[in-house]
Amino acid sequence: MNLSPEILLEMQRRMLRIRRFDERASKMVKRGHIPGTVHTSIGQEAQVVGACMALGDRDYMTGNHRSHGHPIGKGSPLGPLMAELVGKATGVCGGKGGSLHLADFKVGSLGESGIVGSSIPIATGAALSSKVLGNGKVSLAFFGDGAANQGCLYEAMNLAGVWDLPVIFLCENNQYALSTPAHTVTSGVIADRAAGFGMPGVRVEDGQDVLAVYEAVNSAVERARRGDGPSLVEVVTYRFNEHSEGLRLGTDYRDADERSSWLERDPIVLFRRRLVADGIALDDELDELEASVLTEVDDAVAFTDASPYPHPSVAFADLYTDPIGALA
Amino acid sequence: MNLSPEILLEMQRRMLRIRRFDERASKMVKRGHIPGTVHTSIGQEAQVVGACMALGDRDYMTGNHRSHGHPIGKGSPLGPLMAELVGKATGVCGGKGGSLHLADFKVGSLGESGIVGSSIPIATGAALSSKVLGNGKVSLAFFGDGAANQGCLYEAMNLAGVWDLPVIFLCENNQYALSTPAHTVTSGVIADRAAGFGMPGVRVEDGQDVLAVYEAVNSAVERARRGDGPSLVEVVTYRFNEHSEGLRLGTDYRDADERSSWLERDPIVLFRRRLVADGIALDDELDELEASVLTEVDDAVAFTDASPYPHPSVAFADLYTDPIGALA
Amino acid sequence: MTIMSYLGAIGAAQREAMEADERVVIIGEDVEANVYGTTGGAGKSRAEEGDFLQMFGRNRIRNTPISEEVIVGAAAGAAMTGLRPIVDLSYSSFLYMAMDQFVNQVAKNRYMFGGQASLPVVFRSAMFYGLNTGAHHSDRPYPMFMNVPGLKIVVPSTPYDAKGLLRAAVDSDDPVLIFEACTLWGTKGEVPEEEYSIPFGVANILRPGTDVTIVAISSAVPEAVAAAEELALSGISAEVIDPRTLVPLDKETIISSVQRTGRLVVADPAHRTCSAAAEISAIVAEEAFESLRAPIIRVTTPDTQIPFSPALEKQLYPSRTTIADAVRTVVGERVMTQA
Amino acid sequence: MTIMSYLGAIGAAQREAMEADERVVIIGEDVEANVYGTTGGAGKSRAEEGDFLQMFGRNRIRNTPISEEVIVGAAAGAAMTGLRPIVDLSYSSFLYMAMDQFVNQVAKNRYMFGGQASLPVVFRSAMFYGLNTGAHHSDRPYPMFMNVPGLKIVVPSTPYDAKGLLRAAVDSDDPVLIFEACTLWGTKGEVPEEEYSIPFGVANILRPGTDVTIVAISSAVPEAVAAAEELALSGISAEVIDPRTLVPLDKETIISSVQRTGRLVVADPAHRTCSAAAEISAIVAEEAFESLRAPIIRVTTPDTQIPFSPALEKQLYPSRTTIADAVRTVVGERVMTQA
Ligand SMILES: Cc1ncc(C[n+]2csc(CCOP(=O)(O)OP(=O)(O)O)c2C)c(N)n1
Ligand SMILES: Cc1ncc(C[n+]2csc(CCOP(=O)(O)OP(=O)(O)O)c2C)c(N)n1
Ligand SMILES: [Mg+2]
Ligand SMILES: [Mg+2]
Repeated sequence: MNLSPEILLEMQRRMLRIRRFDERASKMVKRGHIPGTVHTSIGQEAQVVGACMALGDRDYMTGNHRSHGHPIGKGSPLGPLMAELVGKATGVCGGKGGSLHLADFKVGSLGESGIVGSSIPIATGAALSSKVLGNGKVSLAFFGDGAANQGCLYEAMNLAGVWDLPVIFLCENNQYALSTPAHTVTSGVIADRAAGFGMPGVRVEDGQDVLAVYEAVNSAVERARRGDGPSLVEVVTYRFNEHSEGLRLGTDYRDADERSSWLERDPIVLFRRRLVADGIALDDELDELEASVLTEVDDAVAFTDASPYPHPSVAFADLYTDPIGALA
Repeated sequence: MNLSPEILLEMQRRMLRIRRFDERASKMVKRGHIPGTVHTSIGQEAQVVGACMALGDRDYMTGNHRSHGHPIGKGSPLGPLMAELVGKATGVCGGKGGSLHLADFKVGSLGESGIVGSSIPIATGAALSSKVLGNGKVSLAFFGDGAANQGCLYEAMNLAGVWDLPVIFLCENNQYALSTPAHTVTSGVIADRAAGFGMPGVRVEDGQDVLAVYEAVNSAVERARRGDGPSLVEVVTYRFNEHSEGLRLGTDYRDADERSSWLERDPIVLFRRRLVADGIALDDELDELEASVLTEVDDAVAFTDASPYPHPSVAFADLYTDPIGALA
Repeated sequence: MTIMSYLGAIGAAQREAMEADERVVIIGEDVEANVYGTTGGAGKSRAEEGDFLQMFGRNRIRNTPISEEVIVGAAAGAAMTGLRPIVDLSYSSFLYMAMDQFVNQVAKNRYMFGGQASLPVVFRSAMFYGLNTGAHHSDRPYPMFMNVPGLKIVVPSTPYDAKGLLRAAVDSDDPVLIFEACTLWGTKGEVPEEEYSIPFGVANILRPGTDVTIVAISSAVPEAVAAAEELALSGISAEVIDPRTLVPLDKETIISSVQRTGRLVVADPAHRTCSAAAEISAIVAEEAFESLRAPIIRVTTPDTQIPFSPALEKQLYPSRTTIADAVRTVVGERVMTQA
Repeated sequence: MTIMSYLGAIGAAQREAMEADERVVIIGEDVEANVYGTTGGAGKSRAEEGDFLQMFGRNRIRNTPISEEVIVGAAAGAAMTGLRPIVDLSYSSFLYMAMDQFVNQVAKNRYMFGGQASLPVVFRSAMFYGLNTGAHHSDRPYPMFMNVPGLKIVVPSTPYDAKGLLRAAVDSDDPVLIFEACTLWGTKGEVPEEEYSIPFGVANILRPGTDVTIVAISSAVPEAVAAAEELALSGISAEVIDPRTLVPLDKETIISSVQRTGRLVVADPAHRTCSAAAEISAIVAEEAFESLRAPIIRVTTPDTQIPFSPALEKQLYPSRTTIADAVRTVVGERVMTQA
């Protein structure tokens, strides 16, 4: 891996954006400024950004319920994302999507899915269209350890395998699906499932290391771009927060020691140390970076606050390209 | 394998029953005596009987669209099966099921499924009930190479894996799904998919050898019975007839040489030779066996012919245990 | 009698059913930790019924992977072979994942096999609409299951009904789908302390009336009652009927009410086209036509998907206002015809 | 004009659409070998339109594994990113396997994402009822899809409609589900040799009439026409309307017909509860009530699953006899009210 300082700093910037954006969103949920709830990527930033930055700007990706980080990682501006969480007209989906349904087609984000596993076939289809049209675009499906038990993943892996589709199946194994520890509901090892479907399966044990993730996903992307077909990449990581903000499951299901040992492996802290140690940036520069990201988040909130809510009639728009009179 | 002569002869008898039953059914379809169509197990008898006889009488199994052989292999009498194919009141399902929906609960046959893959979860559930009730019964799901690409198989394998359910996933790889060669739509090797789901996966390369199949399934059954959980067994075999009787797909999709080389490996002929060579039975005795099976099939047809059609009101029975007045 | 929440009533019914019959098991995602509040357990805050895991053990409390298709199918297979599972599918929007199992196995197996099997299995799920969760969590899909013969469809609207109907579902030898409205989970009401069950196919007349019949479903029931109260102030007497089970449907009660009132409004939170409201309207247009003195008005969710923004969502569901408006329209026509 | 079978008309529309636009691809099981007869190919016997594989190659003719869920989802994803897929799902009974993709992705994505994507994708499937194939292959599930906003639902009943509606579906930027009745595949009729398309939401009046309106769907259309011919002999003049598309539905044509005839019979091969017939009945009971002079009768398949035996199955579907009987009932009532 020989990445330019610019890219390395951009990785840190995007991880910071995700962290600060989600921290702010969490607060806004608790204060009632965001309706419903949000699922944060806090703790998983290395896994998100390592994967997103291995993709090109025009490449596609799909997300799941925990997907603020994905468009941010792919380069989305924060304002329309934050406005979407609040349900404003300027939101990236015009307020119709909300936290569970962010999508930013401008950066290749084809959408989150509140339905666990359900977006994996969509990413596979985007890869099919790249293949048929020969446009060289790669597609990546983000999903969790919980989603890895949905059958559609294996249908997708098989289809992508027989058609050599340029798609990467990226499992964000944060070791829990809601309250359920992955090891109690997963038979075998997720990455090992790739072999039976005729594709490479890689397990990134240190998902808190953004470069380790980048490297693994990058080779999968190169393979896909070459026309050699799909890969499965499993990244082991940890969510620092509760499943969703405001939810109180108690702590029984996650061991306190386990949690604190993972908190010590904060991907942003780790990468900052490395940037300094490797002489990529000075502490001052990184402080400045952090401050500038905070400003971006403040600006996103200000943008949101200044934005109007959509007109009620918007509820009836965008269902069809060609409106049907049937709406009551 | 030390199987008694009685069991070995019973294997041959059941294979013969399947062959003669399906040959007769095929004729009856062509003459219009059986409405719709049937999918025969001709050529796959070793795979069917080897698996069924590795199960105990009280064990469960589920089938697919190609499942006359399964209940026969498990010991069902032929009369009610044949009557069912014709739609008579004495049919095993009272005429409501037909060829695609045979079920004979008396021998543990929980039903065929015309929907490819759809019965796999049912077999898994039967294994769950054995486990919860602690009754020691094992369950086996028959499905084809085509069905091996349905996602529910992998959900079922995973669930069975984490709960150590006593279930065997038995893939009848006859190398085609309708017109589609398995190798064109299967990425990787089916048996190899077991490993990623934490269970043994065995590939029986000679699925025309009833003892080879028996042996493989028998160890899977023993494992399940011991409480050690599920297995995947893939059996390589070949269907001698067209996908369904009366269908004319042409021969393009199956190479003529391929077909004739498989026809030479007729499981019934092979096993007869072996029974004679090993001194289990004399040629005369085997001739007699064949004749007696023909008589059984004749009797089944006579039984069918003598049986009445169900009364039209039967169309409204059996939907609920506790009839709802809502039927028009 | 005791005061219980709707959610608490469900927990109580589950506990009683499990105690009454060892073959009853609970299968579902996150049931061990009681995430949704009906199985006691670790997330104590919402548990009113103790820790099911402790009471019944892992053999009977089956915490699953996220695999709805095999969950539903395995429950069906287990029901065909001696268990009586209660399946917790959490959100109704996840049922589509298992649609093949519902239609092709759960609903058909008993019939196709000529009665050789029965399928005593209950599928619970909650509709989270009205809570700004967006299109993926807000479905109200009971109409599509009503179109599948072989299933029984239950839509309790009060704690009393929730407990009694759930128990009847568990005791039924046929597959039952229960759709709970999440907005009702917190509502409280009187519930008998002893075990009881409510027979299917018996509607509940919440309020008698003479000018118009309002048939209301699920969370539209309290809205209809509120509308009726409001209408009473302007001298309009509305009868409010909750069918409680949509399959079987108590059409006798609905028809005989319309025969008395001559007018029908159906309030149904499902999407309009092919809704339960459509079915009820069609039944009345066929079987009580002679009594009808005004058009049948359906108050439903329009045929759009559910938007996230609080500025967009609330307007979509039947409310006391839209129900009362519909009643005024049909009653107004009476006034016109009488004039 | 030329004479073509319904199946041949579908093949022709597919060929023309593929020739017209390179982004059109065909995805499905056994499409390479043309097992179902609309893609030419190896099974020449049923091909009327040449060998698609030869004409368009493997890049555009995509023979799939048996994996309906990913087939539907991948087609949706491909449609969101530049292709215009036609998906051949063979039997309508297999759609359940992909229900989550239909409801949660295909129908919702454009809406949820605020119009960022459109989904120009067509899903074809055939209903094999009436052919003694038993409960697993005989479904007529269009009503459940009508309850899902975001889908367009098409039910062609003639070769002319099959070709023109399929082409309109391919040219539409929205997802379309086409349900073909297998019993109609073999029927022949006049079809223009040139390319054409039939707009959605425009019903076809097959036969004008003054005493009663019969709205008929899919394979009930020829039965309704036969019933109308028979009724004409006894002096009853029935208007027969085929809506052709159920979403969007041409309710204006239906309502204006009922305004003239005062009577409505709806013939629909789907199961009764929450059927398309229920929806049409409910619309008329709300919007043309003043014109109605008799109850609205639905002639549907009763709420039972489909049995295999020829002694059991045929009786279940709407036929010329049951439709004519229903008409006589509502017309008889006219006679009574007039007396
Ligand atoms: C089909 C479906 N089933 C269940 C749920 C409820 N649910 C939402 S998130 C979640 C856990 C997902 O776990 P995982 O895939 O590991 O993602 P994580 O939350 O850990 O990032 C569950 C069960 C859902 N949204 N969709
Ligand atoms: C869900 C579903 N999709 C498609 C079909 C149509 N179909 C019936 S049998 C068959 C091929 C099945 O192949 P395989 O599983 O290998 O079994 P085989 O016929 O070879 O024994 C297909 C595609 C179906 N019945 N169900
Ligand atoms: Mg997880
Ligand atoms: Mg096969």
